[in-house]
Amino acid sequence: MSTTVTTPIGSGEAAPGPRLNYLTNGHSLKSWLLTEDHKRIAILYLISVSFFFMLGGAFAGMIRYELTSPAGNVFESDAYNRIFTAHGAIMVFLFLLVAVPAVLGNFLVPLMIGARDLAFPRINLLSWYLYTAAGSLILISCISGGVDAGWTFYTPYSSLYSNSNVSLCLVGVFLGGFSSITTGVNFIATVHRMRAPGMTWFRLPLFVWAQYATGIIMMLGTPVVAITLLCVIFERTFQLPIFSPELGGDPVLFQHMFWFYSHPAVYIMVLPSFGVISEVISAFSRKRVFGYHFVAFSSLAIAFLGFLVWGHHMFVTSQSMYQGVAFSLVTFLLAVPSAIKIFNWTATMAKGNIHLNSPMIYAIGFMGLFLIGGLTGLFLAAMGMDVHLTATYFIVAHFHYVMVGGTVMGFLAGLHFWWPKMTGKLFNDNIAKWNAIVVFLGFNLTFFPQFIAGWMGMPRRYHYYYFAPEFQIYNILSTMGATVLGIGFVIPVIYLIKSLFTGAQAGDNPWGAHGLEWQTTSPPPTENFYYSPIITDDVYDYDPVAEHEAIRELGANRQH
Amino acid sequence: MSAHGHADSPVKFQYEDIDQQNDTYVIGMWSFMVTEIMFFGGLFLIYTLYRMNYQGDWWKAHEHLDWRLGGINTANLLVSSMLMALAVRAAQLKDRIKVMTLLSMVVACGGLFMAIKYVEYSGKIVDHLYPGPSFTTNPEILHGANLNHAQLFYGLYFGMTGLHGVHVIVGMLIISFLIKFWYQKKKVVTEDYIPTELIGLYWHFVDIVWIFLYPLFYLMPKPFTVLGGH
Amino acid sequence: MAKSPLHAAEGHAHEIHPVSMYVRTALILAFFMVLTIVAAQVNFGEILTGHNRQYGYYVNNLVAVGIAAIKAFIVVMFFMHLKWASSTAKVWALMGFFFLPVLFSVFCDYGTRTHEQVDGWIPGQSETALPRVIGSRDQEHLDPRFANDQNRNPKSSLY
Amino acid sequence: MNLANFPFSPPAASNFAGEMDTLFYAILALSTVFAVVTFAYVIFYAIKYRAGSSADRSSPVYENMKLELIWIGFPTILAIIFFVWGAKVYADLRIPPKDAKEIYVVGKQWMWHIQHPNGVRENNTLHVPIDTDIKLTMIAQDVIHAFYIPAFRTQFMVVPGRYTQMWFRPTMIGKFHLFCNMYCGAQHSEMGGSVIVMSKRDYAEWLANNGSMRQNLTPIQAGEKLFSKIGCGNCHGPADLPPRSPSLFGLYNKTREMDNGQKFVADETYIRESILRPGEKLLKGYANTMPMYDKQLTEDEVMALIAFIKGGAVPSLPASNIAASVPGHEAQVNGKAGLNSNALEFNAEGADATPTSRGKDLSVGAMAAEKGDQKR
Repeated sequence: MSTTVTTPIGSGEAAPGPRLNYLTNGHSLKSWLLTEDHKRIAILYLISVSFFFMLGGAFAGMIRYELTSPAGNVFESDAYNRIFTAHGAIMVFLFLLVAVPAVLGNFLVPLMIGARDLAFPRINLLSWYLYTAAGSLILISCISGGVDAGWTFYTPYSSLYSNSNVSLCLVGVFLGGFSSITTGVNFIATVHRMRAPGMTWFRLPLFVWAQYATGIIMMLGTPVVAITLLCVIFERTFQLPIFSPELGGDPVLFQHMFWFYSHPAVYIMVLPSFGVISEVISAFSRKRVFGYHFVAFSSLAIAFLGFLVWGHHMFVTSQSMYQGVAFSLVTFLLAVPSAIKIFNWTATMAKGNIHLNSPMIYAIGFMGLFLIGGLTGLFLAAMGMDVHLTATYFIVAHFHYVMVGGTVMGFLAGLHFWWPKMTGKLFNDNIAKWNAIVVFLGFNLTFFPQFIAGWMGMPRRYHYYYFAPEFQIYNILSTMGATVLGIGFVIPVIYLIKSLFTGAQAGDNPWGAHGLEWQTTSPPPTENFYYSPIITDDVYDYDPVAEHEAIRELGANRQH
Repeated sequence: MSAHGHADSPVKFQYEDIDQQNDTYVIGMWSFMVTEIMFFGGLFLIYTLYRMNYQGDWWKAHEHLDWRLGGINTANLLVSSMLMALAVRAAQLKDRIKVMTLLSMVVACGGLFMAIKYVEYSGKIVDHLYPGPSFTTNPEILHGANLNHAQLFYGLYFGMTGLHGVHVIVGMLIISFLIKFWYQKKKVVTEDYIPTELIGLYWHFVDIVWIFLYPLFYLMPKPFTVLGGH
Repeated sequence: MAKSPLHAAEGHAHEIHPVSMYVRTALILAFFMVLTIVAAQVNFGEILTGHNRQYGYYVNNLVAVGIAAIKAFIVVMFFMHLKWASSTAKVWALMGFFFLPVLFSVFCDYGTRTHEQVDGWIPGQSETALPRVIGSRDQEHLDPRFANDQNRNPKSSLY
Repeated sequence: MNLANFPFSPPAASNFAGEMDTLFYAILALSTVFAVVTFAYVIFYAIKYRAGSSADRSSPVYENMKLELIWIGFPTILAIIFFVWGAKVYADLRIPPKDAKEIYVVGKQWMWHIQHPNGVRENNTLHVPIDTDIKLTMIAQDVIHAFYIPAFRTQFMVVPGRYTQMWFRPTMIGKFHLFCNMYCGAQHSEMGGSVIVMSKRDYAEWLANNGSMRQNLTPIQAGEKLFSKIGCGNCHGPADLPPRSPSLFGLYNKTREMDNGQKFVADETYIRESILRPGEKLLKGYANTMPMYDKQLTEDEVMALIAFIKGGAVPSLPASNIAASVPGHEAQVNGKAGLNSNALEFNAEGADATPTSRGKDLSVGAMAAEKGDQKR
């Protein structure tokens, strides 16, 4: 029951033996820092992304601690503003936009399509260096003096009024954008031209479809925000207010151009996670993804429609109400492809053989959180409702449900799923399962109260609320949840790192999954495959009925 | 493993054959140029909006620009584009001397372009037409345009032509390296014309941007609002 | 290694074109360059008369941008060999030109903002808030409904 | 637990609250059903079809066009229904009734200046009568702010450089929160106060008391005072004097023809532009002789001038009515006199008379000054 027929070039029977894999192929620092191997670059990304996630999380902790008291606990307003900006900028530009595409995508896209590497390995390395430069600049700007413009950098505050390190931070975001563009170009060229023989478009794993759609958004959206932010740097440097009314500019134009990218950017964050979830659900249900074509095309539909909805961030910014109506309609329609995905995943589980390993628990958690995140989007898409809810904690909760509940849960699910493939080691699945439940519960405790606080009218980015003590109960609940959530994010670091030293050997296919990436060794060799794969069958060639029979005959769960 | 990864083979190890590699390179380059289109597109958007809002003032401010210099540069880039295309053709024919000659002429055209830009810019800078606090307060220079709106105009003028100029300089640097590679008979370029073709694509793109910048900045029609006043 | 059908190059990207093709293309481009300079000297605003006069400016701009677009198309097709490139490359080249209008749809906002403040609107009766003719500030003679409405207050003459 | 101490819904105090809450709870019900049913299915399948269970797995389905169409079509229809509903509520929120009572709001870092039609001014507190349509005409003096009243379920951004409007009809007497809901700098969270809804009689009394106590000028009076102070009347008299100066009598809402044939309605934005940058749109038959007042007038002053011109621009008040100002009682709100009538003395040194030019140094100065004042 194999997905592929491999054409052995040497002897097909011989076991690979102790050949070099990509991790052992060179141990010097130089062999890592100048590597052109997509898998090593993915590991470099994994390390840097995790660092920034922890850092952003620390800033989030400070925010939550500060908000337990209506009159603030420790920080001055200025410091608080710098902290939430640092949290937002680091999390959005250095974690969410990068995590799944650059770590899992980099590692898996060539493996899944049977290529030896991405199309442009050197550009891939350049992308990591750009990311590192971006990260350093944003980090320096946030730590030495700080940035207080908020991660959205609305003009004219960011351009003419803020006295903080906005320009430096913007240069960082600009470079990060180019890192994103190079990744996108690489994925698109790779998916178009590097597929193994027989890997037709409709045999591509849904993860690859999602990465492809993500690449389109990265390519088309990122340059626009890059030029917009360049204009803000220009404004700050030359005192030429392009986006402020002093000389006749229009501050709302900045918001148009910013959200033209930054709304599709939300899909750069969640689409790859959708791909991960498709893979995980299908692998652990031992069943072909229900409605493959619909799931694949819904990714493209989201990528396309995602470009037509940016104005729903601007219903109260004096944008024309007629254009607002159009944006609202498309936003509602955009809910449909997301719904298609959720329904198809649910249907995939029906009549499967569901193995509740940790990646599956994370994926189920993802579905629960993303359902809430997506459905609360309906409140905000309804224009009238949005007038009351926009820029309140309702928005904060909504996008955390989408970004943390979507991207981070998807990232964790994917990381657990492919960890044996990436490192060749097995981690403690029992701890991971319980941790997934802790993250799910902690997350809900953190962000659900914020929905209520937002509905009651608590504005976001508020340092004090001593004039409205009724918000306190929700903030305390939220901080309690954040503590649990923080623990839930630290534990995986411990058991995953521990597995590197004490974990059992994973073998090629520990989960019994059917992707092309599971056909090669764990960890894969530098060339990815010892044989040139030729694909003759579907990617999700599972047979739940036969497997059920097999399990019954064995009388035991395959995983135990 | 098959015969991939030889140091001097133009085929990189991740590709099956030269056709696949060339196809991939061309697709990669085109998708990169799509990002460039969107990059300049943002500036064109700002330009269009403010031009619509301040037609009269922008027209008056544009009177200070010299359409003849811009025209020379347009012709200059047009010739350089043709030379670039011919260089690619020579690369297809593996005619090394011809490629190097033509590419050198392309770089020379780029140099001439930047020299003319230098003349234009220095004239503006002498007149304090660069945006910022020291922007000129003399409306005579700007033919009576509102100084705020003229400053927006010159901000975008310097921004857009400056960004284009940066692209020209980058292109000249890349082409210089290309000439060096041809001179050193590097197999990357001599065995396969695609690297030359890709750099050509970039150079043509720079030309296309100027094709739009020229009429938008140098050849503004006289708007209705100004017409009526005379 | 055997060349799989998947990797077969589409089109004839490697064709070598005669020098005359490039020279001819350059000459056509030069012609359009002269044309755009000439068209800029002609002022359609002065040629058109009466009520149409104000559209002359737009005609001028459309001509200028249109000629630039034709020139860009010629460069893309012949100098950049898109005519002979694979269909995938064609699709990607088009992608930018497709999404640029999406970005420019911002102007739907600026074009309709004028009509935010519509007098005569009765809350709950949405048909009373229909947009009037976009971009025109003197609507009396265009929309008879508002001919005699002296208190009409279309907001904002700025945008 | 006493629900009064653990509220989960803001007070419903305006005409929008009803329709907004209905919409909210409708979407809430729909989302809850969707989320619960879908997630219940996920959990149910995860348990029923866990590996090794004896559930029936025969004839699994991988594609079902009918099912797909159902779950594409059904959400689409629901989405369109809620879109129409949301858009309808939005249209009500955006478009004020014609005869609404107009109150001017100026937002600046970090306070709200509010001016009532009869000239009573207040900072960070908005007094409004119940059951009256109120239209707020708003502009910001520096960065973008947002005027947000959760109890009224409405907010709108306050943008520098152009007027925005919002409206509401309070339906409940009481004191409600007023927030700035667009991040605007260091003291963003304290840029707010309260909206006090009073009975119509109380409001009238409050207006009268405040008026007599502080001898405030109405916007029209303030505008007239400024009009004569900066000498507008020297040129703009009762009659048109081409090519020097057109009369401003009854200018508001007239259609004006420019020298290039374009026509504009003389609305607030037109008048504002004509004051600040008179050369922008030249009236037919007139030369560009008027000086620019850009960067020389505060937004409050421009609003006052506009109010005067809207009122007909006819000098009507005897000079004695323009009384000297008395410092206002807003001192307790933020430690210094806010935009009361002494702001209309138009001395540029006054903290409130920040000119519309907003150089960096100016904003820093204002920031530092207010920081000292607003320390908790």
